[in-house]
Formats: sequence, C-alpha cells, structure tokens
Amino acid sequence: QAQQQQEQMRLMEMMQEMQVADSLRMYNELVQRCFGHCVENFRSRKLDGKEEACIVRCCQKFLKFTQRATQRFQEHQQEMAEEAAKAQQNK
Amino acid sequence: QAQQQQEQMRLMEMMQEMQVADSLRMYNELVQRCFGHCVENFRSRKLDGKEEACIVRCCQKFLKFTQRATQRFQEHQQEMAEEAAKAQQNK
Amino acid sequence: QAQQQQEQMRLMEMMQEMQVADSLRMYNELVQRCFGHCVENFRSRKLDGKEEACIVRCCQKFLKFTQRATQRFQEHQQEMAEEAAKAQQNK
Amino acid sequence: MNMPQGQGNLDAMKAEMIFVADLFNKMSEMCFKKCVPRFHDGDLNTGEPVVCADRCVGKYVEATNKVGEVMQQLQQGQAPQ
Amino acid sequence: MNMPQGQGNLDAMKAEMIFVADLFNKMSEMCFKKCVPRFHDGDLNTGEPVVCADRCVGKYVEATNKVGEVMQQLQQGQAPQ
Amino acid sequence: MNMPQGQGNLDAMKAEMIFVADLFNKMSEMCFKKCVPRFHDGDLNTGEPVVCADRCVGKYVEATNKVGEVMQQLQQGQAPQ
Repeated sequence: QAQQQQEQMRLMEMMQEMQVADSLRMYNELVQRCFGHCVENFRSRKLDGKEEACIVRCCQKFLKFTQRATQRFQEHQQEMAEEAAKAQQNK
Repeated sequence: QAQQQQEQMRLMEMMQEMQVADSLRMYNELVQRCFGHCVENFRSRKLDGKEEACIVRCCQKFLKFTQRATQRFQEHQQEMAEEAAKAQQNK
Repeated sequence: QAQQQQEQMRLMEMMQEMQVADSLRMYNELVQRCFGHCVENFRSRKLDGKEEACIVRCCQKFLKFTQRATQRFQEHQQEMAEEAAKAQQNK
Repeated sequence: MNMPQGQGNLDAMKAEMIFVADLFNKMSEMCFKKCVPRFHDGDLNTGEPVVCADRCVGKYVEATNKVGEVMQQLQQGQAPQ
Repeated sequence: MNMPQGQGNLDAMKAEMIFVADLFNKMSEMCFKKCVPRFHDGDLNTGEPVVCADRCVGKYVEATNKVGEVMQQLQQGQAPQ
Repeated sequence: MNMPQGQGNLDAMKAEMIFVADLFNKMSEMCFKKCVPRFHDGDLNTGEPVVCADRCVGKYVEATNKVGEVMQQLQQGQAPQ
C-alpha cells in the first residue's frame, strides 16, 4: 500500500511538471502566433502602438477561445468515461 | 557483463517507450492533417457523411504513403550502415 | 555542500544533453526547410546540381541569420538580468 | 481516445496524459484557425466563434475516433469499407 | 521572460532552460520568415537582413513580455485596458 | 546521418534514436506534401505517388547529408565552395 501511495505521488508530480511545461510551451506558441499576425514592419526595434494593441487583442481572443474549447473538451471526456464505465457494468 | 545486459534492457525499454510516444504523436498529427483538409463547415457538431468519407480516404492515403516511405528509408539506412562497415574494414 | 556540487553537476549534464538534442532538432528543421524550398521535381532519386546549390545557399543563409539572432538575443537577456539585479539592489 | 485504461502502470498513464495534452493542443490550434480566421476585436463572448468552438470540438473528437478506427483496420490488414 | 528565478530548484531551472530554448527557436524561425522572404544568395553579411534581424529580435522580446502581461491579467480575472 | 557511432553510451544512442525518428517524421510529412498535393482517392498502390515517394526519400536523405556537410564547414570557419 505504501508503494501505491508512492506511485500516486510520482504521478501527481509528473502531472504538475507536465502542466508547467505545457503552459510555457503554450505561452511561446501564443507569442509566435500573434507576432506573426501583428508585426510586419522592421523600421524600428520597438513595437509601435498599433502592433502592441494588435498583440493584446490577439492574445485575449486566443485565450478566451481556448478556455471555451477546454470546457467543451472536458465535457466530452467526461461523457466518454461515463460510457466506458456503463459498458463495463453491462458485461 | 551483467552491467552490459542491464544497459541492453534499458535501451530496449527506452526504444519501446519512444515507439509508443511516436505512434501516438503520429496519430494526433494525422487527425490534425485530415481534419484540416476535410472539415470546413461548422453548422453542426457532428461530422457529415462527406466529411467522414474524406477523413477515411485521407488517413488511408497517408498511412500507405508512410508505409512505403518507411521501407525505402530503412533500405537507405541499411546501405549506409554497410558502407560504414566496409570503410571500417578498409582501414 | 557536497550536495550542492552534485546538483551543479546534474545541471551541467542536463544542459549538455539539451544542447545536443537542440542542435540535432535544428539540423532536422534546417533540412526540412531547405528541402521544401529547393526541391520541386521528382523525376530522379538524386538531387540535381541546381537543387544542391540551392540547398547549400539556403543553409548558409539560415545559419548566418541564426548566428546574428543569437548574439542579439544574448544581449537582450544580459540586459534583462542586469535590470533585475539592479531592481533587487534598490529594494 | 482509443487508449488502454490505466492499470496502475505509470508509464502507460504518462503516455496517455501526453497523448491527451497533445490532442487538446492540436485541436485548439486547428479550431482557432477554422473559427477565428481574422482577429478584429478581443471579445469572444458574443456571437459566432463560441458556437463554432463548441461544434469544432465535437467534430474533432469524432474525427479522432474515426482515425483511430481506420488505423486499427489497416494494422489488422483489413481494408475499411 | 516572466520566469521565476532559479532558487537551487533543479526542476524549475530545467523548465526555464527549456522555455528559453523554445522561445529562441520560435523567434529565429519567425524572424527568418519575416526578414528573408526569399533565398537569393548565401551571404547575409551586407545589407538589409542583418538590420532586420536586430530589430526583429528586439520586437519579439518585447512581444513576449507583452503576452506574459496579458496572460497574467486574464488569470487574475482582470480585463486589460 | 553524420551521427557518432554508439559505443555502449546510452545517452548518445538515445540522442541518435530521437534524431533518426525526428528525421523520418519530417521527411514523411514533407514528401507527402510534395507527392500527394490532393487527396482524391484512398488507394496509393498504383501510379505516381509511390514512384514519387521512392525518389523523394532518396533526395531527402541526400539533402540531409549535404546540410550536415555545410554545417560542419561553417563550424570550422570555412566558407563552402
């Protein structure tokens, strides 16, 4: 049983590590996406006001979209888990 | 020698883990590719018959292509290993 | 203190491993990019002279660009580290 | 989606977690491309993209199951249809 | 860019290293696309692309900081602006 | 392709395995794009794409070797040609 607890602990750690890595990767992808969409001129090494505003909008839009998609995705996963459990019972 | 056997074991495990991870990643890439190619309308939350048929065709096509490419790639690797072995002998 | 030294060692090893993995990934990305840009005909299984020259130019261009970007990026990181240190002192 | 259920096997659970995370990331990237082709204003709360997000997630999950079936059929040497 | 400072914590330092490497790779890919739209000759030493590289790196670092701010504000439930 | 031979060193072998897998994945993605620009029917067994696959793999392997050479020359500070 001590072993089971230890496995549980390692799984939790692993999940946390993955979540950190995942959110940092998502951060980088968001920068790349919005930079690619919003920045076109290289006459200066600073973002101009228009570019900055575009980046802010792009971020907000993507993050809100992702929130919504996360909700829906979790609902689908829930449903599938329930169906699997039901199928198990009917065996 | 026991150590060598242990290393061999770890290498086999690592290869297996990598193959599992690789095939799951390929699965996800295939879905993304074929979804991107085949699904254009979002008037319903179910795939229609045309979309489903397109996804099936797209998968089959890609998987057969990959099989062929795998064969050829393995032949090239074999050749290169043989050439390297020959070069070793001629030293 | 022995523990600290060990952590230091593990960090160095980790960095080295990451650098190897990173440079191999960059190698593969460079091949993919330049192949995609330079190779269009598949009438033979050998690169022709024009394709080969294009690949060489494409590589050189990207590698020189990356060198320059690396320099600038390191300067920016340096600056930010200095600013962070200054902010720490002024507390 | 067609993953083995975890049986206390840590490696399999890790592989499954990585798979689901990768699936989710590819899905949200793809659905964003399909549903928000242009970035005009920052607010998604009203209007089309939310509805599109819901439907796109539904279709993507279905497509993932479909591709899984085709892969299994091909591995077993059966031509689908 | 908005990363916690390493406090002897090996995992956090590893995560930071992976983050910075990923940032650099995405940045150089993006800036190459923006600054060298065509591959005509192999020499970058003279002319435009070098200047563009310098500016693109500056703007990309700034954009990374900006995106970090927006993410923090949204996590804290504050609408930016 | 220009990888050191494994000398019982597990880390180097792991790096090589990851490299070869990554090379193969990028190659098949690229060759699929080049050889199958449209998805009309599901059968690849007859006709063009198979021939194209064979040639594309050959060219890709050659390109990988070429790029490796150029990288080595630049690292050694020699301008190629």
